[in-house]
Amino acid sequence: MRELTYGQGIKEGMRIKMLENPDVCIFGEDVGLFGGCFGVTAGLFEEFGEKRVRDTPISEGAIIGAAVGSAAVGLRPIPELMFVDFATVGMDQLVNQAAKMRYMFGGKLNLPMVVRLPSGGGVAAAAQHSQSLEAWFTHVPGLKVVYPSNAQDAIGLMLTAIDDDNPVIYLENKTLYAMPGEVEDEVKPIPFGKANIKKEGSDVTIISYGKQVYDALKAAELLAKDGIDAEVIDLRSLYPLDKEAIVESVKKTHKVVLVSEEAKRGAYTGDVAAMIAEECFYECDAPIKRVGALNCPIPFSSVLESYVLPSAEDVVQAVKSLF
Amino acid sequence: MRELTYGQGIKEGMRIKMLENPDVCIFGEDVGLFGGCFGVTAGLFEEFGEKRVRDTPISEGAIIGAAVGSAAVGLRPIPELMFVDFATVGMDQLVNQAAKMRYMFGGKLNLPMVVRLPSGGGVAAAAQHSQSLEAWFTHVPGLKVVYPSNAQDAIGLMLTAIDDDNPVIYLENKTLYAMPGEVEDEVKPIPFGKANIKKEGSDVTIISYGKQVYDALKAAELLAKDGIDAEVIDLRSLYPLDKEAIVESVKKTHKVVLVSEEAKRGAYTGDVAAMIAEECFYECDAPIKRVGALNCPIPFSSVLESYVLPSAEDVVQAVKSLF
Amino acid sequence: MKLSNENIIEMYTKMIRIRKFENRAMNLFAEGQIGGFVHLYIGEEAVATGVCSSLRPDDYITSTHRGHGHIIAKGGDLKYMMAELFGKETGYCKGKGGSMHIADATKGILGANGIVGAGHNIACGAGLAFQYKGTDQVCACFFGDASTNQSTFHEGLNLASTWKLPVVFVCENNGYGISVSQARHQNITDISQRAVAYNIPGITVDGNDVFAVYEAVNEAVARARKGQGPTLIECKTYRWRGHFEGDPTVYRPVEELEQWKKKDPIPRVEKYILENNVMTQAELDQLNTDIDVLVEEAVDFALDSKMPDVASAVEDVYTDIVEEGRTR
Amino acid sequence: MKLSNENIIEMYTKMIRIRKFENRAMNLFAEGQIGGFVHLYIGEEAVATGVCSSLRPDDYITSTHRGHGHIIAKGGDLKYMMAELFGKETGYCKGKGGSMHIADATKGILGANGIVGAGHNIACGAGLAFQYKGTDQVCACFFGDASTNQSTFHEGLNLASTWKLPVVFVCENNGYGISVSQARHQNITDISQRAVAYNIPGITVDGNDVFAVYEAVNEAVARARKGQGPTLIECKTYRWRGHFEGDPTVYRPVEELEQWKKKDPIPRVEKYILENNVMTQAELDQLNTDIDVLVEEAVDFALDSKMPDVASAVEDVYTDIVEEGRTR
Ligand SMILES: Cc1ncc(C[n+]2csc(CCOP(=O)(O)OP(=O)(O)O)c2C)c(N)n1
Ligand SMILES: Cc1ncc(C[n+]2csc(CCOP(=O)(O)OP(=O)(O)O)c2C)c(N)n1
Ligand SMILES: [Mg+2]
Ligand SMILES: [Mg+2]
Repeated sequence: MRELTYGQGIKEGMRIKMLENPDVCIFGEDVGLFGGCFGVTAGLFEEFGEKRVRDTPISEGAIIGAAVGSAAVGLRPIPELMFVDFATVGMDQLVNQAAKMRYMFGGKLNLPMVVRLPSGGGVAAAAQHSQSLEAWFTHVPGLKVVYPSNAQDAIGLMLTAIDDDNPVIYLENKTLYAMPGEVEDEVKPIPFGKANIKKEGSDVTIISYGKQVYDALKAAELLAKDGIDAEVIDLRSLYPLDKEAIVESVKKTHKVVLVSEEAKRGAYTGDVAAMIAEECFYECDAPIKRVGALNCPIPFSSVLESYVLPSAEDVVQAVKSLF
Repeated sequence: MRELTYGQGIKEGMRIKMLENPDVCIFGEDVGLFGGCFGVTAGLFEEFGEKRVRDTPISEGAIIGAAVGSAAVGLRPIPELMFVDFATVGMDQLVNQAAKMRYMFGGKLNLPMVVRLPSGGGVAAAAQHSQSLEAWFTHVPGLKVVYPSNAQDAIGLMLTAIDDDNPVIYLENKTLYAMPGEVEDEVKPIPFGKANIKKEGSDVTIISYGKQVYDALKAAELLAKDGIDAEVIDLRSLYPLDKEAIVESVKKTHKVVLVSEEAKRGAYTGDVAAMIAEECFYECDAPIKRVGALNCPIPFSSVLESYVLPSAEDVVQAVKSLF
Repeated sequence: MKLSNENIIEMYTKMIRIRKFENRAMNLFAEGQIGGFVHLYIGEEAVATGVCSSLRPDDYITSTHRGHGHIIAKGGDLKYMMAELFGKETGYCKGKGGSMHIADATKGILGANGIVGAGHNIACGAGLAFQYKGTDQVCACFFGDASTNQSTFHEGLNLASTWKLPVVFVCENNGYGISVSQARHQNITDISQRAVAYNIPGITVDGNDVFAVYEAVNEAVARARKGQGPTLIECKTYRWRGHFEGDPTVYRPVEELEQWKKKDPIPRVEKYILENNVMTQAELDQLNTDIDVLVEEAVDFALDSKMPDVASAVEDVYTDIVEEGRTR
Repeated sequence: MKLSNENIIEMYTKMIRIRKFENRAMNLFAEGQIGGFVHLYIGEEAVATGVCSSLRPDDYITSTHRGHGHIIAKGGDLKYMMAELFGKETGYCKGKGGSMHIADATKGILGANGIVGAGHNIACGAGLAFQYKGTDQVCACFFGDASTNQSTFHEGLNLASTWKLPVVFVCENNGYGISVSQARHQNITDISQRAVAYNIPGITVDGNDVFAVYEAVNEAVARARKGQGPTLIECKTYRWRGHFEGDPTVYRPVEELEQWKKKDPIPRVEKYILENNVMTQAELDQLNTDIDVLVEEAVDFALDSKMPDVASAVEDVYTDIVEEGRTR
């Protein structure tokens, strides 16, 4: 066992595959010498050189497009956009090209590419640098979407993502980059579609991913004091989704709260809630609650931002409302 | 009373406001002499001239961006993108600029603009010209989203949209353009956030909008033969959402089916279902069902396309599964 | 530039293949046998042909909504193309793509594309892979005049120029983006001028002269293979048909079309062939007949093929996951 | 071009306002009193000043992530700016925007912008509105060298050129986009060259010479007011600080910065002022002191202001709908 930060975990996943396979390469804005806006690629430029870790012009469409084209003819690129918010600039290349090409061409092309997208608020970066857009990506057939919450999962999911022959959206929470975590000496790939039960419990299921896993765990602790035994699920992979783990848990607890930091309206958690309401309605004996960010852009001022983003306290309240 | 097609209704809404207010103008690809790819603006160029009905270069970012800038300094533009699929090209201007500027600037700017986006499948236009992306737009705080299902609503919602001081996403279903409908001689603005109960019923609530309203109505007819009395709601306005109408109906029927032609995974209907599961769970006595398109890009071949898109028969089956 | 007779015959063959395929597609659309959006290449055959004849089989192209010509010129099989227009399971895309998405990666065809301008960046990606792997392959990127106002044109040319990618950018300037004439969608006459913005060579050629296109592209391909980076080649041409089948073309004068028909690229090559004894008239006629047959075979193949099984609709989204189908 | 003394003093005043405001912001950031992303304009003051001094109060600008200088030059109030950096309710954006989103529509400031390149098309929209309404207002659009590779640069310049919109495109070429030098993000040296692609005037000026900037922009503004369309003006300059506060600038040699510091735009104007008796040394000193006071007043104003009430977080999304707040 050793300790790595979340950011280092992401890097380690990439590095392992880069050592293994010369076709794996990284490009994006300031990913080279600068090491990326959040330092995630720091050192890789020095280790692998400019060919494999390449700075791009500020052209998000070109970054994604170049990933599509190079994946189509044999590379396994890992393009990085500096913030998920900038995916809006290259959205066509992601949604109409990367996600659909295989299908439109009758299954005759593979597009192995991993798009890294730093997400979320909490760093006073305001409305255009703090969004959570997983709901958009999970709505697009042809994309897989993962969102690790800790260093070990970051590595394991990255290994799987790079080996996957389909476009993978790899979301990262920027407030977690510096967070240290225990990591096995040799991390194994984590299969997509396998949730992680972070804490077992019998009274309520709290479903979350990314940063909110910590809110969920903290809420579980607080709830324990009130005699409520919460189960906490870290989805890890948003698509494919581990329905089985969810259904199993709901069958046990009969109560569900979903947590994410997306604007609540139209959030990914809504889709999971709807799935539960459709596929295991009779197992639920209380409203399916959701906790998210408020339905406004993320404000700059930290007092406002922390009010807008969800907290462990919000999760506690949501759970308590079910009892 | 008179008869207008859906497409003519959209045009009539724009025309009324253009006659009333010289600041209302239209721009987009081929909206001028050509009359728009679906003929919706046909005749407006001749009536109002090139200044007010203007062809643009193929630059979706510039179309939305020019709408933002001109709305910010006093026009009330109605930009058209030829297909909603192309919103991906101008997504930053829509989501990071139009939707957020007012908020980021502390409420000191209004952006009255109506973005017209022809949506949906059914015309063998394949994966890049057939999408339904309402789930993306309704997830973005700062946007309002409407989706008329008939000529009269098209007019009424357009009148309201143009008078609104916020960016409005006006979705249109391309298979409905040629559909005729009864229209009052003088159509009044239809307030946003008011659903339309198309058919009252007591056994199940079918919630839909756009083209699927017709599937819902047809399903209601078929169900009537089996003694199931369905209520059919046409949302018209996706955000703001008429929660009250939905809750009222669910309180009466205790069963809900939601229908849209979006890829079901991550669909807007999921958000509405989640709202119901959260806010009136105890009124439901059966799973909250959703009918949507299959989770794949829209295929070209008509046999495949009609299999992928939802039908009245699918709605019937979904309803029956609840009894 | 000296062209061999084989070269010339190959080019001529491609051109008439395209013309005949497109004429047939036009009739099939008019008869209601094929549907969707069909954008024909008639009148522009010299461009795709001149370009693709400069390429090796292992080179790549990206194409557009008006892709049939490019695909045929790069070696696409008429049978699978026609079957795709009919939405049949034997089509290139198993009926999933249709006219706007025909692709054949084995022939280096990265697909027609329904999004105007989408190919620019994808072509850069292909070029990047060749550069990365140290092969001397190139990617030719086709696009229309109006697409040169799209965001991606700029991103793609800048990237290719900055990284010296082996990409040849081929602009088919047919004077219109749907109904909007070039003068109304941009403030320049020669699109090759835009090369200045990226400090790369830019050249305008007669797009109805297959030899001129071939020569320009050959040079650009040679540069690209040597690692000297991209070139922008503008080919001035004209589309004879409406933007898509069904377009009444109210936006352009009939005389304009008539003028351009006089510059039909095909008779120009025929004249050259006969004058230079590349083929006899009889051989020419025979070749034409052969291709008529080929096209009819393609139609028969398409007609004889089955519609795809609906269950296949949910396949091919991913390499591994198969989505749920309808339960009805 | 003959400048009046008032003009010169106004420009000098703007420049030192910017410099002093930025230096103060730098210190406040270092002290941890303000947070978020702060991109300083130190070293580039001549650009914003030369541009905005050519504009009328009813003209507009679009700005960038590095917006403080533009906003001050266009008349932004230091108090409300500083309060916004602190996230206070008295800030320009009530604390919702922060450094990257300061705006003042009443002064024609359409906002700093966190998205690189977002202003190009928005500026076109403003220009379109002026043209539409028949006013002779113009919109100046600020952007950096690296942003000229963004999709929107191309879309915006093409639209403005095609429609002859009254927009002045001002490129602040400070040689870097974050860590990537111009030579590594594009294959041209003079960005003004890109004007060729749109058939509009393009000019490169010394961006550290406020008079040169002023003169070039004046001419461009005059053209724009007369309906002659847009101009692209490249101002070569340098940012003294890192890309954002906290950037260790490992990517550039210290000597480069030292060289540029010698070209500091402010002493150049001071020298002119003294040599040409525009002001005496004593007057200059007094002006500097006045502005030091102004900046301190701004800081005090910010410090004395309240943090916004959390309930306000959900206001201002729409003109009419107020979203639900937290129930806790
Ligand atoms: C992003 C995008 N915007 C708009 C369209 C609609 N559209 C299809 S083809 C076309 C015109 C293209 O003109 P040009 O690039 O000159 O090619 P041509 O059709 O003349 O061959 C337009 C506007 C599209 N398919 N994609
Ligand atoms: C669309 C987008 N991509 C990337 C970024 C991240 N980013 C912010 S500023 C910047 C560099 C901008 O360089 P330049 O345009 O030259 O302006 P400068 O900072 O030098 O003033 C980058 C990459 C962003 N904010 N928006
Ligand atoms: Mg064209
Ligand atoms: Mg710069």
